[in-house]
Amino acid sequence: MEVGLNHFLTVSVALFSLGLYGVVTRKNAVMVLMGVELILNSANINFVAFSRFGNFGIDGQLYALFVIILAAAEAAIALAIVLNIYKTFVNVNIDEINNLKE
Amino acid sequence: MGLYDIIFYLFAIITIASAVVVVNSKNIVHAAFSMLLTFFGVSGIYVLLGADFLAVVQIMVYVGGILILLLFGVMLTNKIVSVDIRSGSIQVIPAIIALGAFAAILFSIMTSTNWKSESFEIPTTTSVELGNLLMSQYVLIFELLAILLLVAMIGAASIARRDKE
Amino acid sequence: MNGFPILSLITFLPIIGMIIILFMPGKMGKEIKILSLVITFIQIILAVILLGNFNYNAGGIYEASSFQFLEKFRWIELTGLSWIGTIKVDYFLGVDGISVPLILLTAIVSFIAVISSWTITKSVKGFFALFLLLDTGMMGVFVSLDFFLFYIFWELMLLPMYFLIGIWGGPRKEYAAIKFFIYTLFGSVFMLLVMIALYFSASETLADGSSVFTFNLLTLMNPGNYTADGILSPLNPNNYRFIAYIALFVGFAIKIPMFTFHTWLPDAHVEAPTPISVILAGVLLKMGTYGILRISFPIFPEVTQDLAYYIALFGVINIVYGALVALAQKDFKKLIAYSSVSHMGYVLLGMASMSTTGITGAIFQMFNHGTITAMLFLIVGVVYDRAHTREINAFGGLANKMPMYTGFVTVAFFAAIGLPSLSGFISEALVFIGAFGVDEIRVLTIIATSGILLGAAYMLWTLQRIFFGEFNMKWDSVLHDLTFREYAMLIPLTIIIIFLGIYPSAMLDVMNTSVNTLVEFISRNSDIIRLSGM
Amino acid sequence: MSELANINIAILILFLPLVGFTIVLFFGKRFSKVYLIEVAIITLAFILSLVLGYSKLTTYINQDLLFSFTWINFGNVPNIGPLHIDLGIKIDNLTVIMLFVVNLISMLVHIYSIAYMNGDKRFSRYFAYLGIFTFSMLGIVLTDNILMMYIFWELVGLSSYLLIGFWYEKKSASDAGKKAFLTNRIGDIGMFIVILILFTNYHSFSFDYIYSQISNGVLPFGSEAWLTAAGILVFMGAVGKSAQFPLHVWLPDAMEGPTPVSALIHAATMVAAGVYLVARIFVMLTADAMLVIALVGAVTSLFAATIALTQNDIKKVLAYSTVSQLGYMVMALGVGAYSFAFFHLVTHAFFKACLFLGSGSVIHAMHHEQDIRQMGGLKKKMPVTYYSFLIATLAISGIPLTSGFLSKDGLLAGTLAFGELTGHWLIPIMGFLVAFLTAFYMFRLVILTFHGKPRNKEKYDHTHESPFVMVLPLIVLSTLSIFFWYTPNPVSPQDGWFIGKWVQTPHTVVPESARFEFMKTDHVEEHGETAEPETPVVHSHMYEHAMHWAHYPAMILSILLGGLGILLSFLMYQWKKISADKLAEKVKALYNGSLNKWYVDEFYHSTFISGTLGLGKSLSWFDKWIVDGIVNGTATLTRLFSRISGLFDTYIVDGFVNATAFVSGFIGLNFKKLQTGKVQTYIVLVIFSILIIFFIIGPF
Repeated sequence: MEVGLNHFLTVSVALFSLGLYGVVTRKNAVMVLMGVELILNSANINFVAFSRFGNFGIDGQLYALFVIILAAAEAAIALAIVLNIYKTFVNVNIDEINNLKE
Repeated sequence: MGLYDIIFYLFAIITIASAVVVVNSKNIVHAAFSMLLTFFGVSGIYVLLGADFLAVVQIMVYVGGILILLLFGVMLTNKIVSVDIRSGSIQVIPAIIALGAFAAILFSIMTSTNWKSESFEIPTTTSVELGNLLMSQYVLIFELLAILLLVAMIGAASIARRDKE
Repeated sequence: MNGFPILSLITFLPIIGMIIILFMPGKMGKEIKILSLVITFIQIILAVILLGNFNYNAGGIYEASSFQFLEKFRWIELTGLSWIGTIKVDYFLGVDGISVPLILLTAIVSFIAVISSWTITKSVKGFFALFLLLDTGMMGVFVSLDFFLFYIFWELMLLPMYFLIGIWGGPRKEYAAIKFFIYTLFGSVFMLLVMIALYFSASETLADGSSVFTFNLLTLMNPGNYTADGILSPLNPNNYRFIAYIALFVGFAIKIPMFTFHTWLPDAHVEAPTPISVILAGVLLKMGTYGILRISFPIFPEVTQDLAYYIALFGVINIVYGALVALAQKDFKKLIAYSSVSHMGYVLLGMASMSTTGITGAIFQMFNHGTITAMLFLIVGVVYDRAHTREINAFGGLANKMPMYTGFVTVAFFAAIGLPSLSGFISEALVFIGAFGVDEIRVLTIIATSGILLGAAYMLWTLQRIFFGEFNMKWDSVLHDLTFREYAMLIPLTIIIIFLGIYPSAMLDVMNTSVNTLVEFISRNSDIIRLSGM
Repeated sequence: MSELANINIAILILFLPLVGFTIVLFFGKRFSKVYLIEVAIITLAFILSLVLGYSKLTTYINQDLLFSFTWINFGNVPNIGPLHIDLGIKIDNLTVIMLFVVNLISMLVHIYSIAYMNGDKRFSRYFAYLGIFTFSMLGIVLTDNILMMYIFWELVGLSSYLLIGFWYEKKSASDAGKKAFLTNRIGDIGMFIVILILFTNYHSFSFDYIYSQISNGVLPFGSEAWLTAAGILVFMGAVGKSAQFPLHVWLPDAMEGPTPVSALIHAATMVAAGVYLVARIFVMLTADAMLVIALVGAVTSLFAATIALTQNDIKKVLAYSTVSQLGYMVMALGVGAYSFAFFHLVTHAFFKACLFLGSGSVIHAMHHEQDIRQMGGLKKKMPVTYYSFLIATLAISGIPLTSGFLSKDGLLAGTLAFGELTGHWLIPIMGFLVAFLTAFYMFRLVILTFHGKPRNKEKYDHTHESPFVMVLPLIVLSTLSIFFWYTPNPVSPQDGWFIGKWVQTPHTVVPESARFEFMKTDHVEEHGETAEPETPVVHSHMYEHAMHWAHYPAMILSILLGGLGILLSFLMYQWKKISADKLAEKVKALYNGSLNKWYVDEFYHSTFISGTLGLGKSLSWFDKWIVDGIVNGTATLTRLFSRISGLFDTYIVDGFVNATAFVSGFIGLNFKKLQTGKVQTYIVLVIFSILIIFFIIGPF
């Protein structure tokens, strides 16, 4: 079987699920961020793959580029928040930070 | 099975395997480093898809920027002195069930959909084309993103800044 | 007034105010208050302009052409969503005789509530921003003719309410706020379900001949628009319509609040700050009954007819039960809260009669309850501000210490009792007249008349315990008669109550044509549905 | 004067007191003399009612003047057609007489109050209340429909509430006001239900329209039973307002109000409104309804008279006597003696107002001492009060040459005829017994108050005759208690203008089958050839005969019984031939019963009032612990689930635990547990929800 669109999408699916799994299960906030990065990467693969196999021109790559930029911004802000959380609660285990409750 | 296919499978395995390590590793530093591999894998896949410029950006930004940032995060929020930079997991079973089913559904949708996939010539380089687009059709978004990055930088600095008292 | 979007203006004006307030520094407390006052006052002016240009002879209810001040354009349009098809949501506003009185009420009560909020000192900016958001939500519910839009406004009003009770409330504010929120959300879930089910049951034919699903209430009212296999189609020989009706009714009944769903009300009222109690009793409760009239009745006319007896039954339970429980209360505010439960029972009873007199009485009762109960809560607020207690037995003999205050209290109490020449009497009498004319609920109506007596009993007893007898010297230093601000809140309401008691036609004429249309529409359409279905 | 002018005058009379009320209420505090405006306005209203009365009773004596307008218009109502609610006024002979009575007494009470209430801290407020009372009372009198009647009925209740509780610092006063309002409301519910019945059937509130429909055979819900029920229910309103048994309890307590108020509201006008109401609906009363009314009236009058025998508070005696006399009037309406009932209403209004104002004069002089055991010998000190009081007492006792004799005699003759015709002899027996008791206790009052020696020397020494403004009304009212105002012949009221010309029994409209035998249209045979059977007949010839027969026996019997009562009273209290104390000792049980008003209040308190309060308390408990308990229980239960899941989390295998937690979280979705505060749990839930949606409505 020749490698085609579905193969790339499969990688993307796997990466997305793993990323979400990381977001859901990890206790450490930094780890959760890593999960998010994985999800973003999976999305990027989709963009590029469709740009390659669909008749959409090169715009898909451009969007992937934008996503990368946003990911950088997001990582910066998120880490700043994590640092703040650390300052307040002395740990970054989000399952213990449940002030949202009541 | 041509060379192209072999290279694809190689990169795919690297990407997924390292991602599995990322989400399961107890040691955060290990996770961060295996993420490096993931990013490389993805970058390779980009190359296979003919997105050369993107592949380079991927490595530069992710590996050079984001990953370093994450590592700093790890170090700043864990006591470096104790070697035990470990982190546990919660609700593993439901997550596995949920995401397994989820992945299965995504996969089945993917396979059952009749994509109008057409293969095109792999362009030799995309940089020129991307550059043109960025400066014409997407110039507004480009500028906005620049501002966004600036704002994010200032914002991150202001949030993370220590209070005077 | 052609083309001038007065309804959008009256609805979104508070949001504009909110945005301005958010940009103002928190220190400018006084300016924020004045801005809110101006905004709500402009709202009153707009409402009066609306009333002035309102055509009393247009029925509304089911045909877009006889609605007034219509505003309609496509708001959300998503095409090609595989199995869902096309989602189209209209931004569809319009008023008829049923909504105009309530718009007027909302404008007036909001204005009064802003005056009453003058004493707020804790985080003024946040309070008024949320307050104005709440105002938009309330107004939106009364002007929207699209179910989706209606639902959005309905939910929009929930959030600020939660914070207004939860932050500015009394000692048990968190409990009360959560209870209010969960309860109402519980009801909204049912409403959402029915809304979606309705969406997939009826379709609208466009100009180009294609048909799309719709949230348009007027389209949903016409049995001809339902597709044969729609879940809630009248042609469908199952009783899903029945279930949907009950689910929708529960959603509305919680807001009214109907007996068994009413326990959030006393808690919310007791904990909420005075202006919020005023809004809660003055406007929010009306949204439940308005929803029933606007949505449940015309869309499910045949189920309404089948269940009218039970609606009346719950109405009567509300009347009698609320009054009896009020009789046993020791907390002034809780007593008023239960009297609200009792008075909203009249609205239910009037609607259940499905006669012109009954429904007219019900709508008029909504308006009157809005003004009278608002006044009662303001009255509680006045004494609570000074003495910081609401224990009825802690007072006594205030009549000599605060004579003007006592005068207003007497007017408000007698209006609540239903004394002729004050507005409450007209609406209660019309409700009774309407309900008595229906054979099935005649006995219930006779039982409900005991509410007249019980209402007088708890009100007069309270009047006596607080205002008559010996003055408790403990309060000598804190209690003083009304201030200018308090006059400004109480006098307009008093004037409205007396004016509408003597000349009720001022309000009744507004709703008359619409009510007749509604009554006629229900009986005609339920026949059509009964013939077509089953 | 044209009809329109008459109607305009009537409207002016109605609204003048309201204007007075408004002016005094708003300016009373600032200008202390504002009350004079109110007095002037009432005087003007009185003069106008004289003018109107003259015009009506001469020019329009057999014609009713009507005026109405649409108050609420419902437009073209589905299934019914055009529907509107009209209000209006109707001026007939009854109306103008009542206008005269109300305005006269109101004016006198206003004048009297200037001195009596002098120095009260809410002096002008008092006059404002009198104004609104007069307004509401005039509304009742003028209305042509039952809705407006009800509206003013309630307003009268309000002003009564305000005036009884005028001295609200006293708990007993505010209690009494509340009691009066609530007791009246019980009766009003009955009246309100009738409003509902009538409007449902006739879509109109107008008396005339409804009566014409009934006489055309359109009965409420098509049955005579409903017509009877309607009659009895309207009468419930009268039972409340006119303090008939079993709702009489409020009136004696209402004596907590200022005495002029008692004279105006609780003796002469408002309490008579109940009688006026029954007179208004008289034509639609069926035989059964009339019998009920007659019995209630008779029982009330006897019951109240027995209580009045032993009371020691001067106002309480008068209050029970009022209840008793109102019972008389109601009884008279029940037995069909319509014109005499109304006649008695008018005469009673004058002499009872005189009695109350006289007692007020005494109380004023004695510095608010109301106990007759502290009085005595006041005759010398207060001669004008004494003689006017005496004339009124003679009138109420039914002694010849007084107005009371005329009305009471006719009324008793009516009961006698009724007994003769229907066999209900109990009613006349009770009626005559009351005549005896009335004479006895009224003279007991006079003797204890004015005759003999002063029993409280200290207070006696300070008493003096009341000022002129208080004495003047007494003189006017006592003059009005003498026969020549009503008839030139002191033994036969039928020869006079009041009964002879002004007040005629109206034609009943109920179907023949629901009437008393004596009210049926006479058959042709009885009339002879010249009779016109189509003409509606008020009473058959049978009744005329019986009435004629009863006239002299009733007169002689009532004079005898009245004289006997007076004699007994003198024997016991003036000449002390019979010791009252010893008699009381002998029939101790009866004496205590009477003294304690037969324990009706206590009975009500221990049953209805505490029953309702108890029900309220238990429902409140139910509300707090059961209804709300279920709500909170659900929340607690979900929290419990989460707590349990938390325990599992700690002690049992990791994965299994998480599944359980997830399940409990899913249950908690409905209520409360959703707020674990863990974002990650939410995400898992979201994913599961998406999955479920996929499985339910997805393409699979």
